[in-house]
Amino acid sequence: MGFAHTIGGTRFVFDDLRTLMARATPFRSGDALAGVAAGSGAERVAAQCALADVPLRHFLSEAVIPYEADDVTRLIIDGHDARAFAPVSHLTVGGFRDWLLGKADTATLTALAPGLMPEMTAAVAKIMRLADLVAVAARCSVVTRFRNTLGLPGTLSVRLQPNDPTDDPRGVAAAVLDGLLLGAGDAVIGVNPATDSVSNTIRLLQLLDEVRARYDIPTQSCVLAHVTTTMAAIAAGAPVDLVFQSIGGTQGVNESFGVSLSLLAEARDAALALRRGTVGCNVMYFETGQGSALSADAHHGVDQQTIEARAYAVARAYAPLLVNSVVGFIGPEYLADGKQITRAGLEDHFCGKLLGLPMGVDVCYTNHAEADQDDMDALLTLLGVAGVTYVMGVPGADDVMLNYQSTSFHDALAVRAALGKRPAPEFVAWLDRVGIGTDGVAIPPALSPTLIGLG
Amino acid sequence: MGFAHTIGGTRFVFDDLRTLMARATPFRSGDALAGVAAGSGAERVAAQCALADVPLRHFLSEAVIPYEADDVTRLIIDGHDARAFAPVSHLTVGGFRDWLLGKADTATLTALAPGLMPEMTAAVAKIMRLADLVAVAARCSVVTRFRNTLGLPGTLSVRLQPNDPTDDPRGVAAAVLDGLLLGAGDAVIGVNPATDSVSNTIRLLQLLDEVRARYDIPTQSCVLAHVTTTMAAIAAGAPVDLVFQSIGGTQGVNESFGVSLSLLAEARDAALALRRGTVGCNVMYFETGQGSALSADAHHGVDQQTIEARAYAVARAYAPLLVNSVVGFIGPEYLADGKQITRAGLEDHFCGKLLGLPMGVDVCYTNHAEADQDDMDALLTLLGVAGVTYVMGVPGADDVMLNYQSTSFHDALAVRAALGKRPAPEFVAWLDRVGIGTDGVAIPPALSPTLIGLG
Amino acid sequence: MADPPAAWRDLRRFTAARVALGRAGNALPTAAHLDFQAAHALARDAVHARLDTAVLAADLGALGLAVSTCRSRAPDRAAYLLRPDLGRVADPDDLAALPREGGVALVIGDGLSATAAERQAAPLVAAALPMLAAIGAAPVRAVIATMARVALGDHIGAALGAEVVIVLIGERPGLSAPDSLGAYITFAPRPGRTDAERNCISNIRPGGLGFPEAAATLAWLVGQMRARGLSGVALKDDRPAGVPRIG
Amino acid sequence: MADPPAAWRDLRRFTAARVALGRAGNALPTAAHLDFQAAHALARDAVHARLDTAVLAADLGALGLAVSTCRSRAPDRAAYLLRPDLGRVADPDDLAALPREGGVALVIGDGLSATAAERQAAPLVAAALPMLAAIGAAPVRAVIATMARVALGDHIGAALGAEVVIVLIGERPGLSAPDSLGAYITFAPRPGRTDAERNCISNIRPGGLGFPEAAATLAWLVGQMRARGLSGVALKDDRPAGVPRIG
Ligand code: B12
Ligand code: B12
Repeated sequence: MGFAHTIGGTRFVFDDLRTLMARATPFRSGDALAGVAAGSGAERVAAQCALADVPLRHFLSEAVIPYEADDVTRLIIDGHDARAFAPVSHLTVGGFRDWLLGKADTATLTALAPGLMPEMTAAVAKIMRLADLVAVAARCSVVTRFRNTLGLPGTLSVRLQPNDPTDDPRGVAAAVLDGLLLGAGDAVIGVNPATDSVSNTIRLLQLLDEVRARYDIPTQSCVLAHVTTTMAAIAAGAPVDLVFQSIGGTQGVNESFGVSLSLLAEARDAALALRRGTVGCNVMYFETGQGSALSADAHHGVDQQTIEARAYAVARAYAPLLVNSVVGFIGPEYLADGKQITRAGLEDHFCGKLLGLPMGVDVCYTNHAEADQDDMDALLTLLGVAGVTYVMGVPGADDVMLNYQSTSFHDALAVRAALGKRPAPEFVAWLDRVGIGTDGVAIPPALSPTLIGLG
Repeated sequence: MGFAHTIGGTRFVFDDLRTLMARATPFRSGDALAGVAAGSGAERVAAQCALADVPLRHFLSEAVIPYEADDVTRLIIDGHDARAFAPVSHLTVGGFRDWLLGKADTATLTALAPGLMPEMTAAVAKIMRLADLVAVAARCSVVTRFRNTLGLPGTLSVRLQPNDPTDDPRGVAAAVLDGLLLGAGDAVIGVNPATDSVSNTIRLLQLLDEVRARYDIPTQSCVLAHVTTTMAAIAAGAPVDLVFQSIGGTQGVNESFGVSLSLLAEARDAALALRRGTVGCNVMYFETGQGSALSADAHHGVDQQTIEARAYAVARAYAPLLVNSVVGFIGPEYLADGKQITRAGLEDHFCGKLLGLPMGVDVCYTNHAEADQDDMDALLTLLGVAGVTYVMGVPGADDVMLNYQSTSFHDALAVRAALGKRPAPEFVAWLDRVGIGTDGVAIPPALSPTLIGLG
Repeated sequence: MADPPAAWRDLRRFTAARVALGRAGNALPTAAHLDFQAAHALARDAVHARLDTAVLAADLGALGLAVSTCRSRAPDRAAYLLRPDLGRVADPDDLAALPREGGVALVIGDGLSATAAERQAAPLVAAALPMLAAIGAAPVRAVIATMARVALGDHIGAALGAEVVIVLIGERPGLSAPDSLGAYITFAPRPGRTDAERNCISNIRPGGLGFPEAAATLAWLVGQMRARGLSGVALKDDRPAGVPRIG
Repeated sequence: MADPPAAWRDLRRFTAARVALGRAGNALPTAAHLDFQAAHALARDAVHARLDTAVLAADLGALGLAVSTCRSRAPDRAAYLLRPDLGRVADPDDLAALPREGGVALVIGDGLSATAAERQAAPLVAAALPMLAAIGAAPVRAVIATMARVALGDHIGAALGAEVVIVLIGERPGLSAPDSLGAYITFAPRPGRTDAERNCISNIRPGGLGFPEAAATLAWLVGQMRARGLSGVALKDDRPAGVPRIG
């Protein structure tokens, strides 16, 4: 079936839901690269108008990628909770927007999450303004637990990201200490290993676990190696808190990442069996980002925002502790500038939260994109108001291994101060206990560098 | 004397303070148009580094526009309060940034304002990120009064802007009522007259005064005619609450607007003599905006952000109730896109607040600029966090007379809700009294349209 | 969802402004939001529309006016938008071709809305010509100016040796009115005049200021300028009001 | 203003990361902020730098390698950045000119940092050649690829009829390291290989992973690929660790 709408005297026709969704998306370079973007502003608005009239129920019968061809589509359709969907089953996409902005409170949204397909959230996001994306996301509440409690109202957590270009343990440890002293690290202390070898991964896992233990920090650690490497580390008895993996919204992109749905389930089981969580057992950490499916030539003509939302359907199947859209990370071929990164970041956060995920956003950009620190300040503030679960904390905002700019420990302090947000409660108690104030520049004795081998 | 700095092996030299300031400004189209922008990113950073090393005291001895040539320069220098300046007189521009972000609390900043020259605030703004501009502005407090109290902590006020393309009284009245029902109008109910004739101005003044009186609203009204027209209206006995005028940061741009410093003083005296304020006597309303001096060919090679800050020195000489940067209003020749508008809006708000002014911002764009509602949502949210005194409220964000898009009554409600802000206290009491809730869509009897002739 | 009650919706009778939109929480309801987006897409097109000078020349010729054209120095629409300095200066050849015939000069410029010039200029001129003729101030020629800013009229007026220049120019397009015309009138035009030395009549279009009213104000202003030898802020429209008050 | 105490500043000894910056309230102190801005301006230039193929060809020739060049289909730097699809496909003429000589193929691409290819490729190859020769896997030719993405190596490797392709390519420039090199190694290269079918060694540069270590890993991976007939996620570097633990 097709869709159509007339704007300014011109009638625009859209062959199928996939096309309609793509044409309705606010402009971004990746959709132009994929050849699926609207050809003009008028066509885009026409698509948005037609999309607003599509009943939510229609998404149950027309998949953007065929059921037979894609295991993510199967996961979405087979896992759909019709009962949870009932309260909105009579609405169109446009009516759903009004309902979300109007009546829906936190309890309603929490109950709704399992009833939503990712494509429904992507569709409604396309007809929302930034302020709408912020307002609705701010009402969502998603709480997860491992060694502390993340996502409580009034909190904003930070992943401490102490990367080092050679995985030098002392370099990593120095960056960890720097971050802790600036109040970061409650979401996770997570290192991207420069070298994805099993022994190197185990070495970093042991380092992080030792630092955490020496300082007695109520948080979790993670080495963001490939899931298969982490599984090998678990098998070798390494102290794995969280299993990390990059995922995407189609079977093809996941294959290009070297993962499958069953592999992820296996990894989760292995991590759960370690029983390392103290206050809860959310053991998975996923990263996603608009553009990865196109980059892997596995997008099926679907726009990148819709595929990104589908990645969240993958994530939610594994009850993750953390999910993170690395929004400006991949590069300008997918999100060209600050404006596109800002919109995508808020869309991703909104869709993830609606689907019931503990969404963080890597507020970031690369040096080949048209963006700068001002853009990051704006996006971070907007996400703060939208109630983002966590953001990254990188020393001085400069990741010396991944070669991009993310938010700094300072940025996180600034947004917390501006919006009156606090870290996770267990972490707040720890900061108080060890004597890290909110405006200090001293090292309290309990955090002596020598304790972690930095003499 | 000159300034210099080396970046990446290249030494950049800047002949004078005016040039240094211009090269240090983040890129915007107006400075390129004026031929004063930095030629490369490296030159810009070099200028910022050199500027950071300039002692604040230097601004007392080197004017960007000669004292002899310009009455705004004379106003600034003759009016400088050396005692108030003392706490920062030992600092460089860079040190001043650190001081502002670090030690300075609200009381300190209030005491400092008369000691600051506008060029000092412009200089420090140039080396600040958006988050810095927000954080410092949020600590400033400027309270003004006429028929209510504006600028108290936790408040965000709205100018109700009920423009009509023919100044049709019923069109204006309908828009006023629409705005009041959506909680707008505490800053001022202010109409831009389509026709700048004395009789038309008087007619509109009478209309607004009648509406205010019939509904018993604790607010002020204004017709934004040329100051000379308003003076004629006062002479004719019209009910003038506030005197409006567009102003700029050089003698030349003010001349192009048909005003002088003495004319403004005369107008203020005339308005004060009417004694219409009930809780205070701030009777002036000024609008400014980056680019107007260049548009009038009266910029003297000074960058537009610095000239804009100088306009605030003009404003503060008249103890205004409201000052408003119409940041995206003039057009893309001065601020080309959402990014430039966003930065300029936050710079203007920051400089105005530091100089002790009740700053509002017209968060807006024209259809010839590269901007859209998403950009406005971002800027409005940032300004809300920065503690903006007030913003515009235009029906559906579309000004049908001035032909541009500003913030809507809805936008103001959304940002107040997102950040927990309220209108001026007297106005809150009135909203409660007449029965306008925060989420209603009904007309309470006390606001019956028939009361103001809309039968 | 939350539609306003009838009494609120009735406000729409009095204004073209976007009143009584209802609410979805604190946001615009979807229909109103998309309506706005559509208007924005169309208004952005209007900015880039080019003036059909042939049609306009025919319309003006039919009113008995000689017609000349004059380009500014802005080479294209993109440059026009970002370089107002170029839009204010005339192409030297076009300027040289204008006869030094004195009197009241009439310039019709595309400005920011060619559509406005196409739709409103000829009817306004038709309404104004007899009124101007009545005070002996009728222009004999219309100069169609492209890529024009208001101040281009100063150059054209000076070249024509005019006593007064009337510039009718497309105002920037709004969401609801992509075709609104402005009139800027300047006594003794010459390069370097400031805006404080002009008078302005704006929002001329059906749905805005009507042609008869605009024409009457125009003729009154031209008459006053010639009588008093000045224009701008010192010249106030102090005719008594015609429109009744409400209440 | 708020400088960190000596013990905190000492952390800088252990890392090139921007630690111990002090604070101005919650912001970076001015000096640190401007330092960052300067690095950003320079890194943005690095993205646009063009590869000096002549110098690189001479360096590689001096190592005894035959040298060919191969352009991708991206016409210029701007297109390269926004069109990775073009950067992944080879110019047909350049491709046709490559000899089908088999063995291990070596491709050196500008990628996102021509500076990285210029500075790190030759020293890395110099360190790796003897190690590769020791396992009978030394390439005889280097193909210098411009406007290249990683997957361009699949086309080049296939054209050469190679068993394994080693792509050395400029990683996107960071603020602190504008010249970091990545090595992507793929068994049985052919168009359509996914990234899951490659192995990667990254951050190769002085201050990052050293040339001897990178060369050793490279040779080990190539050897394993030839022995096991595969590359990618199924091939894990499970050699025991060499670097000592802290604590
Ligand atoms: C950009 C990037 C990505 C992007 C790639 C998409 C894109 N279009 O660019 C995304 C976010 C999708 C990504 C994903 C992953 N990446 Co990555 N990525 C990078 C990064 C930051 C820059 C790469 C670059 O500049 N390439 C140069 C340009 C010119 O190449 P390109 O052709 O434009 O892009 C291709 C390569 O970047 C390649 N690629 C990217 N990452 C990886 C990882 C592996 C193992 C391989 C074989 C290829 C590969 O994919 C792109 C498309 O073909 C590097 C860090 C660095 N300093 O280099 C890490 C890096 C290469 N990635 C790394 C890893 C581990 C991964 C993941 C395996 C993480 C995970 N656990 O799932 C996944 C899966 C990769 C895969 N098999 O497809 C590691 C590799 C470690 C190692 N020595 O093996 C690095 C070094 C970072 C790190 N230490 O964590 N990555
Ligand atoms: C943009 C604008 C401005 C800008 C002009 C700068 C710029 N570079 O564009 C700024 C913000 C500086 C401005 C200031 C003022 N403006 Co104004 N402005 C407009 C607006 C919104 C659009 C004009 C337009 O599209 N012009 C067409 C393009 C093609 O012309 P341009 O050559 O690019 O731009 C020139 C004109 O816009 C002119 N101009 C702009 N405003 C005015 C006002 C007057 C009285 C004159 C003579 C000229 C003038 O200045 C520009 C540079 O030469 C109109 C509203 C409308 N619907 O038209 C109001 C409008 C023209 N302005 C108006 C007024 C009252 C003023 C002020 C006098 C307000 C005040 N009290 O100080 C000042 C001073 C103007 C002056 N004497 O210099 C009124 C005029 C009413 C009337 N009938 O006389 C209008 C109709 C809006 C309104 N109702 O309030 N304005």
